[in-house]
Amino acid sequence: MADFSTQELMIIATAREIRDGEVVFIGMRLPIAAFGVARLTHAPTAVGLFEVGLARHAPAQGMLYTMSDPPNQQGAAWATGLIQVLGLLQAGRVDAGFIGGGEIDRFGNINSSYIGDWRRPTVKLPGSGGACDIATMSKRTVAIMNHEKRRLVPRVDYITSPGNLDGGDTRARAGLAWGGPAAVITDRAVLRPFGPDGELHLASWHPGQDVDAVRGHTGWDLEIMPGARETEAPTPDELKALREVVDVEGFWR
Amino acid sequence: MADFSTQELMIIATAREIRDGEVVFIGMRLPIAAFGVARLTHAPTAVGLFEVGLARHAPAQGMLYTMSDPPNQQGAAWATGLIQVLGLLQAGRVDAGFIGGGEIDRFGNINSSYIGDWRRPTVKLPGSGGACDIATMSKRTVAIMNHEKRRLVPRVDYITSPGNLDGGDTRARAGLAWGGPAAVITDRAVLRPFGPDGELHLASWHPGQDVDAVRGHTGWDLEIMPGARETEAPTPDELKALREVVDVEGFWR
Amino acid sequence: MRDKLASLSQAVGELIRDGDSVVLGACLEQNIAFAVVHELIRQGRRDLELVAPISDGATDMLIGAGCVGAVAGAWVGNVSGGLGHNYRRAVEQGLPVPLRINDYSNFSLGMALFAGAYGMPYVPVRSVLGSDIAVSNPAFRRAEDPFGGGPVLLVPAMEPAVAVLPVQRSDRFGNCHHWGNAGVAQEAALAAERVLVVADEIVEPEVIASDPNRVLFPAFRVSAVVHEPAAVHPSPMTGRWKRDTDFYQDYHRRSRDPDDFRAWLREWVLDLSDHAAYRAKLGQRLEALRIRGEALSAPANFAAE
Amino acid sequence: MRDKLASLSQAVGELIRDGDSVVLGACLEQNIAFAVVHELIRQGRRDLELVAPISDGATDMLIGAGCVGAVAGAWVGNVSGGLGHNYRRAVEQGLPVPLRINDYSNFSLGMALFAGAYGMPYVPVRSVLGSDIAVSNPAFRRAEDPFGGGPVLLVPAMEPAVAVLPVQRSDRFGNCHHWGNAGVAQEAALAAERVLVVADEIVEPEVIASDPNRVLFPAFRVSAVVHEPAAVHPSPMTGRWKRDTDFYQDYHRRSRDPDDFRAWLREWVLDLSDHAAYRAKLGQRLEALRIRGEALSAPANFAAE
Repeated sequence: MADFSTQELMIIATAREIRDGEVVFIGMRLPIAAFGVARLTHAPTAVGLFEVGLARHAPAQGMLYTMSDPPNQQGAAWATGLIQVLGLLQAGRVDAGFIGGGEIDRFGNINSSYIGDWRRPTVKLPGSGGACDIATMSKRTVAIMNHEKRRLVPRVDYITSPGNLDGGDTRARAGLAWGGPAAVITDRAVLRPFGPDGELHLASWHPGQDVDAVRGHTGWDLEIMPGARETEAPTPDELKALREVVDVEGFWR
Repeated sequence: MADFSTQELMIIATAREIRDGEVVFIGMRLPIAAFGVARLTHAPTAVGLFEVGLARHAPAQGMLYTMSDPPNQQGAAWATGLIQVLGLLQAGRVDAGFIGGGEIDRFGNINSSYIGDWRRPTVKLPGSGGACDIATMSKRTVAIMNHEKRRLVPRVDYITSPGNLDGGDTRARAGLAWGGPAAVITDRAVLRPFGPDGELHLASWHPGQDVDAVRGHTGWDLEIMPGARETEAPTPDELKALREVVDVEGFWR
Repeated sequence: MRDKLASLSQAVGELIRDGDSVVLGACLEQNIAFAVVHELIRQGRRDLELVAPISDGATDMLIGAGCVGAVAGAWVGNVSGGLGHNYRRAVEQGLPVPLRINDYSNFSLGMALFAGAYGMPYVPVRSVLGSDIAVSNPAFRRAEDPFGGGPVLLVPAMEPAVAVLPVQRSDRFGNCHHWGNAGVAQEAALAAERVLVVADEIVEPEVIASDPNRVLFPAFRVSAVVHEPAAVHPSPMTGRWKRDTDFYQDYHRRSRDPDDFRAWLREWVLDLSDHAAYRAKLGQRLEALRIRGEALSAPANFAAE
Repeated sequence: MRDKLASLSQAVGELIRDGDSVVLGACLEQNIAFAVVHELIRQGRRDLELVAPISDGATDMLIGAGCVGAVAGAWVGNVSGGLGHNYRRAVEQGLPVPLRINDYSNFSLGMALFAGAYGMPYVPVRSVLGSDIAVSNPAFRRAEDPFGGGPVLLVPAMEPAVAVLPVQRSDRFGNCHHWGNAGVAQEAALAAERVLVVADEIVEPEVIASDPNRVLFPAFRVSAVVHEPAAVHPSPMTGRWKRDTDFYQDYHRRSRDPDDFRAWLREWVLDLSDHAAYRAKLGQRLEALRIRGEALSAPANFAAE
């Protein structure tokens, strides 16, 4: 077995979605670690935004449970309002955003609001937060999900965060001039939109997984992207950045 | 002759337009002195706003040539942006505003933009600044003008700052749900809108003036408001506040 | 200027009435006025409409206590724990009382308050388009940009009855300083009919006047100032209080079952007379959350001469 | 982070091109980047569109030098003197070159930049209704509020090519602090394609990071940082420089006649190689404008522990 945890691999796969110089919404938990790894490796000038009204160059020193925790305030590059930061999204100035959710469908639409009919839901999830804003207005959206059949579904019950909607040009016709899913990073695989419909395809499977296992845990008939292969293992530099700087406590090991 | 200058009388007449507890746009020069007198006499809790992005309780210590001068920054109650301050107007939270201009007409419309046809003006005046915003959105507008026939005209060439437009309900029909002229304070008189048309009438003439003199310097057939009389002379308290605190240098004497 | 200092019970009693819309958690996960939440529960307020982009735990608590009739928000839950159990029970089972939900995203909620703050009847946004938020919240309206830019979503202005805004320091007159991320605090203060400032510290007016740029909203918009240190516990406040994660997790565990929640509510809210009693009950635990280090802002000079 | 320090001539040469729309005087009567104005004149830039709510004297100077093709503004003149003589000559006589005017009020201009900053295609306002500004500026459009609130004026978004923004202090990377009234500086910085920061002082990054709330716009929006003390002379800068009223009045007198203006321009702009030469020419006069007193902001603590 490889000498890294699945979560470490997910963090590093997420980090690779951030390019140098980009402005990204990094949300909470796993993407924060990914932002730290990216800054220390291939993306030293990336900037992280938080919808609470913060921008950071270097990731916070100290554990964050929420975006508003004191370590995220100290040494921030900008402390301001929600509109100032989310407005950058609407102005087309944010390259990528990282979001999660309760369920995702084959067009990358995400539900974090209601399971069942929204008028009489069987489960009430917490809601959008900034996820809908990021999904509609960042240049690329990257979703982080646990790969379970009940979470990767043919069609979500409620679209909190639009992906490619019904595929094809339906996203553009809804008035979303740019953006959409770029990747879905799960604990088993990386999916990416492919083809004219922008349906999520299997782009790579993590070490220890295989195509059948991934397809077996997906709620729709997952197609394989040309050139799909095993997810590239973390490089020594990536693991070093993660373990020696970003996650010295070993939270993600 | 009375023991006060015309400008002192204008300042005190302007101060009387400010009620205690009100939030007012005080602009530059004479109204700033008026705000100071009002705070020291009958309106100790009035708040002054400046469209550059400032609010003040006490008037600035020291001479102001512009609203952005250092004495207006030090000890301000709020230093912020233009939208935050002018937005209060649009939200209906500003009681009164003080403005000037190149010419004013019998419905209180003010021109501070173009003399002649705006497509080929004979004189280009500086423009609105915040005056149009104040005239359209404060609860009451008070204009300060020199009383000359060429300045008090039947109809302005260009409406920079709407008064009662063409009189009657024309202001409301233009979409201005509140506000309009409350007073015009000149070096000869105080005019106020009166009657169903909201035309400016003579409300009081300053000591040393009389009805005929005022009418003779007005560009339209100025009607007399019922109860019109001589402008009330400054009280000892008002003059004391002006001379001993607001205008110790005697700039306005 | 009017002295606006009031006790917590007096201010809550006078400013927040049954049926009011109340902005809570304007700074998202920091500066949540739990002291006001507790007092609303003790005073038995009913049918509130809570307005909050994210109000980590506080909304859930008020819902469980039966104080809430509607929520206009983007995210309701417990950031440390996940789902809000009381929120789920209210929406899924109508317990203890049914709850109306007005769905927003963070940005559309912020812009609704912006419009309210600055007197715009509505604002056009690009967000929410294509989502079911535009379906489940009937307040939104889809339109075409008349300048030819394609579809937009029109978000109507929101003018809440009350904004509850914790700050690090205030004077007795409502001049106050706020720092760290501001969320929608400025827009909420300017949009609301009444503003309740909850100050961690009361200072002399000169302290506030020394830095007018650190003022988010002017004192004439403030209805009352309440002085309660650590009013935000268990949420953090920049430079003052760290987050009490264990407290959130304990609340999450003990709110899973309705009976356990009622026991929790008695222990931490109903059986305590005021916030001083709450602080006393926290005791050393609260002291451990106090930020003791110093990382001070570089001074800015405002001298005129 | 990229080191963005550049000389005045280099930054102006690279960032501001013939025909560009340029925000000048975003803070109204303070923080007007006269150093940049002088350099634009020396470099002979043409057909600029100046965007400014109020730009006390600077707009008039650029117009007189023949650099300007259009003005989008609310007020153009000389606050100390009144009318702008060059502005009048350009509009009334087409001298030295004809000038297009896009009339705004301060608020409608601010909201146009707000819309540009935050990606809204337009914003509805109540101002300007009933005025001839709505007539002479064809960009505005009257509409009905679809929520039933009556007439509104739609102001389309403005996205200038460049915003020129003086600040009290910046680091080499474009992280900077601004205090005093902000006018439309934040909106301009976020709306413009390129941002030129003109810093009165260059400081270490730690100074800026000590107070992220005093940052108006993030460094990633900044294209270049120019270090020129007193770049704003004769306008004031909070805590740094007083206003040079005599200088404004002298300019007003000497710009009344075109020949006198050209002589003034040679003396104060064209015959000087750079802003250091301008400062040297001002000499003791500039020193007398330096604010020497201290009225420091009360510190804010950002410590996490």
